Amino acid sequence: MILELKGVTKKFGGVTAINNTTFTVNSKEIYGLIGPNGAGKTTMFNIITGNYQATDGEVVFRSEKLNGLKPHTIVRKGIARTFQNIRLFKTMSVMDNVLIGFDFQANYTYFESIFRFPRFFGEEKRIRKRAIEILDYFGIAEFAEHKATDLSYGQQRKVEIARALATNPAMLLLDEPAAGMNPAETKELAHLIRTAREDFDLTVLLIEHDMKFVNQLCDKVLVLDYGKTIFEGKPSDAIKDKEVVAAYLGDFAHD
Amino acid sequence: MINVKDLHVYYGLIEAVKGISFEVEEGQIVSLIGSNGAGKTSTLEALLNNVKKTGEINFSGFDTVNHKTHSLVQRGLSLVPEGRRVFINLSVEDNLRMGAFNNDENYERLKDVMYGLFPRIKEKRLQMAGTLSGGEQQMLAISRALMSEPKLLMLDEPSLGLAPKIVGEVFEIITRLKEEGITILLVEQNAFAALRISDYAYVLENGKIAMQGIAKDMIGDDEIRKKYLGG
Amino acid sequence: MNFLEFMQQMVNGFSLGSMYALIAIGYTMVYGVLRLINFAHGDIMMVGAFLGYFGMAVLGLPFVAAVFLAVVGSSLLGMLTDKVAYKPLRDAPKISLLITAIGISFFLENIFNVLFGGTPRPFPVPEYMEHIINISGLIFSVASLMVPIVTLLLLTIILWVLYKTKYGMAIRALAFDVNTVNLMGIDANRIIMLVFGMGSGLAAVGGIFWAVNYPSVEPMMGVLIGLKAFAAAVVGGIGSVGGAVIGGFIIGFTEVVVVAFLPEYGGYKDAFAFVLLILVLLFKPTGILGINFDKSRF
Amino acid sequence: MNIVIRKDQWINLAIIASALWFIWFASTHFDEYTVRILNNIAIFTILAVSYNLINGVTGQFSLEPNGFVAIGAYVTALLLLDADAKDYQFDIESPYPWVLGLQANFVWALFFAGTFSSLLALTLSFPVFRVRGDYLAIVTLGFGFIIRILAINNPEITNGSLGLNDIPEFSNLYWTGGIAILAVWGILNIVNSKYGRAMKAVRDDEDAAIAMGVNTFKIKTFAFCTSAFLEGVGGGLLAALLTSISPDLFTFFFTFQLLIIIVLGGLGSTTGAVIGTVLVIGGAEWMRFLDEPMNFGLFVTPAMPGMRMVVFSLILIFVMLFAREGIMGKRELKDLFKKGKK
Amino acid sequence: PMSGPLAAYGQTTYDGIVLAQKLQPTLKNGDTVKLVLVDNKGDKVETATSTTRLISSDKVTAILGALTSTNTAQVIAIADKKQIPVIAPAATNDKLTMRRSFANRVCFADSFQGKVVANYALKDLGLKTAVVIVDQAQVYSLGLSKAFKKAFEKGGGKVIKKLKITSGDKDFKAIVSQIKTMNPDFIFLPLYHPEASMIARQSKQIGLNKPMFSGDGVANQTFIDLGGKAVEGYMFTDFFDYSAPPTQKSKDFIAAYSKETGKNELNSFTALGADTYFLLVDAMNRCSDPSDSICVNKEIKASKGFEGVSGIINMDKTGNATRSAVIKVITNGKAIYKTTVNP
Ligand SMILES: Nc1ncnc2c1ncn2[C@@H]1O[C@H](COP(=O)(O)OP(=O)(O)OP(=O)(O)O)[C@@H](O)[C@H]1O
Ligand SMILES: Nc1ncnc2c1ncn2[C@@H]1O[C@H](COP(=O)(O)OP(=O)(O)OP(=O)(O)O)[C@@H](O)[C@H]1O
Ligand SMILES: [Mg+2]
Ligand SMILES: [Mg+2]
Repeated sequence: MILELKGVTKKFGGVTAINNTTFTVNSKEIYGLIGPNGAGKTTMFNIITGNYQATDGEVVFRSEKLNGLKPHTIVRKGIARTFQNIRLFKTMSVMDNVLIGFDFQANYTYFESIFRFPRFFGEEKRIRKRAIEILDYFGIAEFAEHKATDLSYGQQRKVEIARALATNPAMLLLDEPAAGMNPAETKELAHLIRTAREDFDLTVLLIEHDMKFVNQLCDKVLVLDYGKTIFEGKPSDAIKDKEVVAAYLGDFAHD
Repeated sequence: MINVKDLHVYYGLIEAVKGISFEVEEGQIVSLIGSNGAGKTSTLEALLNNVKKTGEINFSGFDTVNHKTHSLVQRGLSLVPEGRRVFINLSVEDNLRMGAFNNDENYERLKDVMYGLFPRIKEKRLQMAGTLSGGEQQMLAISRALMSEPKLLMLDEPSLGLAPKIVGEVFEIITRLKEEGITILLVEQNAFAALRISDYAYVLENGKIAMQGIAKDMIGDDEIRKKYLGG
Repeated sequence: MNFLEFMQQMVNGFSLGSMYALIAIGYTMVYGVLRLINFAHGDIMMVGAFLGYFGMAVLGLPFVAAVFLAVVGSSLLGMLTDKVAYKPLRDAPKISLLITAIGISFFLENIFNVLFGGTPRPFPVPEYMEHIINISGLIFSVASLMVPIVTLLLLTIILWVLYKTKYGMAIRALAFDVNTVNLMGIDANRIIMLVFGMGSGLAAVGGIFWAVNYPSVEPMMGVLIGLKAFAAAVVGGIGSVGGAVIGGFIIGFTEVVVVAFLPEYGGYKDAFAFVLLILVLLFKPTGILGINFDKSRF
Repeated sequence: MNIVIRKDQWINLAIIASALWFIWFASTHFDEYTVRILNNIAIFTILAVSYNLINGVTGQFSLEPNGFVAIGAYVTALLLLDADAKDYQFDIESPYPWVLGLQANFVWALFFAGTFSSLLALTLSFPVFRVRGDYLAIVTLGFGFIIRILAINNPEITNGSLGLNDIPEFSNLYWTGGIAILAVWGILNIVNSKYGRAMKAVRDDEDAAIAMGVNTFKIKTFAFCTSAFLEGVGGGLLAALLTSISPDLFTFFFTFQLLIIIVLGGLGSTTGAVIGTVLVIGGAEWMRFLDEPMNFGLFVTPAMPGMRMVVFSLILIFVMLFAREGIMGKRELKDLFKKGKK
Repeated sequence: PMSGPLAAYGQTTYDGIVLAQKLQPTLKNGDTVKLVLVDNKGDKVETATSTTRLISSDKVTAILGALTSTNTAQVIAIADKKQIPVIAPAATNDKLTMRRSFANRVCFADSFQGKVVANYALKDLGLKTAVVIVDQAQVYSLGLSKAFKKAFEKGGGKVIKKLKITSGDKDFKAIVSQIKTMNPDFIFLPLYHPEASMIARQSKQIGLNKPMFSGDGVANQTFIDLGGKAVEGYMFTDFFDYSAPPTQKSKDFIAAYSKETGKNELNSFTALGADTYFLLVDAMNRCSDPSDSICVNKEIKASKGFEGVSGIINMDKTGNATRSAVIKVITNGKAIYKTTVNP
């Protein structure tokens, strides 16, 4: 067990986006978070990453309580994320985008960078090497010096995931990674996530509406419906679950 | 209904669409499919004169080349833009009101029609659109586009980010709109679903039309299956 | 300090505040559609005052006609600057727009300086405006009474336009997404131009009232007033018309209160306005009635 | 301290060496007017690159420079003037005893000027970075305004509007140019380090930067304090160049001028800021002929004093209309050569 | 400054210099005097740069200007080192010429003017209590108010309060309301005309009808235009009286001025601007080499009984002008000469 949410509730004004939700994610699991639009999935991510504070309940990561921590501290504890709409640093190169992920791992001070101390060069060399390795892993090393936003959509997704991996996370949160991709591209992405889990020793928590993708990829899914849990278990069982079909899948799922 | 000849779209030095010709016949659903960056969005924007372009576009016998976006909308073209783009600081109802900006007399009636189509947004009608979930925003964007009672409705990836059930509903609604006589030009990543409800389809690749044909036939096409349907 | 004096100072603050408010409304409206701090706004106000001056002193027009001339002239000028300097930059970084705004501001100040000289000119105030009203010791001129009335009247009209008409809705929508407004079959550029026209017209009214209350016009008159009105707009929450009025009154009252009740700190009068502004923003980072334009969802 | 020199650093060293040579050459060969313009350019280079760090690189739309430059100038002036000179000058009120006691040599004076500014920036960053965007702009604008008002209203320290005169003229091209080179070098070093990357990330997308583990408040504060330090030093150099300072030097026009410089040069580009400085400061001098009567051969226009500023503002508008990202955009000079090679 | 916030003063002064040059374009030896105008925008950096330019690039013999005391101090600091004489038209701060060898001015200094006002108020008008309004941002105002207070209290008067304003302010209702409750014998306003005229107007509005007194900062027609009826009875010191030109030169100059502009209300700044020019030309004429700056400086300081547009000027070794002041009162929209005060 790596992440545990205990009775998490989030209210916006009068609206309850998440209502007393509890679930646990095990180490190296690919865990899917699905549910109708507005069910509170992204909100859940934001609570885990510290962007929102839960109105009630606890978030425990590797037996440490995350409530109240700043988002950048939570990243350093090993939770990285991507966004529902790609959010790369648009004026920066692919390489620099990934290097930002190494920001807190490069060990030199501000002063050392101004006056170019030896440690600066050593550390820069080290993180650049690692960055290239990651880019290489995703097959985008050749674009290292391109502006990130000049890349195709699929490649930008990869940069975003690479950037998240650069923070050396134990857990990766992906918000609709396959959105805007066609089925062929989606398939490639699923493959990539699966291998990355092994190679980077990751636990993955993802949100996705593409059921085919979820089915292929996830070990377990949690179905949220306007704040409450309606199903937790294998994706293949979720498809058959009456309540899930009624609330989320509709007839469309049978394709 | 709309007839496009030799359309090019430019972003500075980049040529995103490289000379395509196609047409959409009245009463039909026509799909544009293709991978990311193929130029689909650019094509739709070009039909509304919203980007720098060259080429001939004829809409119901009317040459659109020298007309601004807003006057084309007034003539019956309507676009559901990629990424929804609802007015986040207006309420849901005001968003609909914006859609009916030039269609005051039918506002009340159409509003109720939209609430009928998407009960979920009716519940939220006084909420700021910015606080809706992604899917709710998509529903709002579609209804907003319909508020001007367009002759040709263009949808740019309407299923993006929607729950499967809603996706199904959206496609159902698109079919229903067709039955009501609205011509539809549909851009989709979800090629399968798009082709199933379309009459005709074009495949865009790198800014050029790579293939075209009757939609039903395309689902069976091996190349299409491999490239766009994932298996 | 007796009650009468206190009331007198409150009257003073009210009249000064409404003047700031009047100018702040224009700032806030332009900000509302373009998210541009229109640094030239104060200078448009100056042009408005000059037009009023020319209308009365040179053309010999009656006051109302001169106001009309000033409002129309400034509106046209506002729309022209939009067309020439802002419209070509709609999709450019905001900062480029800001620099052209500063450029327009410098241009107006300096061209008026070269053409008409920097010497202040007396503004021909109509007799009845200077008439003094004395209500049991409370003293104020007709002009200073008129400003709040005109301000509140204009405020009502603008709020009505903004929140009760579809044009207002379009204006509010523009702040976030110009392109999508076009997709609604609305000529966004025309609406932006109209807002510039309205904002500039208001600036002209503000300029004339300013000149009536403090009867002199000169090319640099818009600088400090513009700055304070801008501060007022921010205190109130830039983008919010009601906020601009509240902000205007707050700044006006603060000034008067500092000078009247803390004379030792009279020199800090202008600084207080900014200290207050910083304090307000600390507790309300988007101003009193402000909307967060940077709202980004994850 | 041994500083490692890399291959590409040789180019930098060569650039620095030629700049130093130019400083020497200019100091010994050019007339005083030209040298003074060069001094102005050097000082404004320091100010522009440091302002660019917070405003362009970090994307925090701050309008503070006039405040910190003022502080740097006053600190330096008070440290350089001896007690006697101060006692003689202070005319509105007599100076506080501790004001008379302030004394330091030029190097320390500049150092204190910078340090004092950056400490103030550190204190300020807590309230300032609570707000974003245009609100940040007005808060910092207010800060500069308040500093000036304080200078006017505390004659016991600043001699009020009279300002401080007879400041020893320590600044010369070696000082101003030398520090300018250091400043450009140091800032480029920051920009090309993890701190610079983080600053750019904050500019591009603050939330995404946070999601990458960047402590954005710390990064903004670093940029702010660094800017303030150099602005303080620049103010000190300015005071020791002009030998006379007063509050009216530090109005927001001062900030606007810097803003124009960095935007013209290309917001976010350090070398662009240098180019912008040369163009704006040099250009404004060059355009002086516009104030004079002009002879077009056929006719002579009368002198139109003030015309220079009219033309200046028109040029400003045109440049922005046709080069909206400024001359360099976000690129550095180096990038242009890279592109050329491809 | 020809542009920037203080452009108006620069422009009126420059008008005088230009007209003076038109009237007397050549030296005794037949050389034409060439004027080089540099605009400092009222800014110190520009002042320094343009002064250096005048000295090193244009190689001027002498500098006329700058306008305000702070910027003039800057000009003098640079020119003094290069031994180029400076003649300031209107910078009145006492300290300006101290410890300098090449600094001169044609106006009187604050201390003299302050004394003139104080004595006149005490002795001639019998006013014993005053409220002073100081413009914190203007050196002129600070210097004059200080000099006035010193002289006024020495003579037995009492300054009830010094109220602070900042130039650029337009609204003084809070201040005048306060003064009304203090009830002083008179109000001293060592200010420039934009602020002084507004204060006068707003005082009348709230029924504050105490005598008001200013220095030469309001000595111009613009003040009367701006103040309108509210400045009736307002008193101020001036350098000369254009309606009774003190010298032949004034007469000629005013004639030329009214030909040029159609007005004969000659502004003090214009007159002083002209005088810097005439004084300089006069001094140059007395040098064998008119472009010898050191000689010119010596001769400027040696000018005695110089007949200027603004009256008779006696220069002293320190570069200060010893000259008389006149006191005027505004009556029926005209500044009427009241008396002359000699040093
Ligand atoms: N900042 C906010 N203020 C008010 N309401 C909010 C806010 N953020 C989210 N909500 C509301 O919370 C609910 C859940 O939103 P959330 O974005 O988590 O949905 P989601 O499950 O990610 O949906 P989708 O699949 O469509 O992205 C929605 O009804 C939304 O309107
Ligand atoms: N504003 C722009 N500036 C520069 N290039 C652009 C711009 N918009 C699009 N492009 C480029 O034009 C090409 C076509 O883009 P377009 O958005 O039309 O593709 P698309 O088929 O709609 O892709 P997607 O499925 O990702 O929406 C892409 O290479 C893209 O990078
Ligand atoms: Mg979501
Ligand atoms: Mg697209």
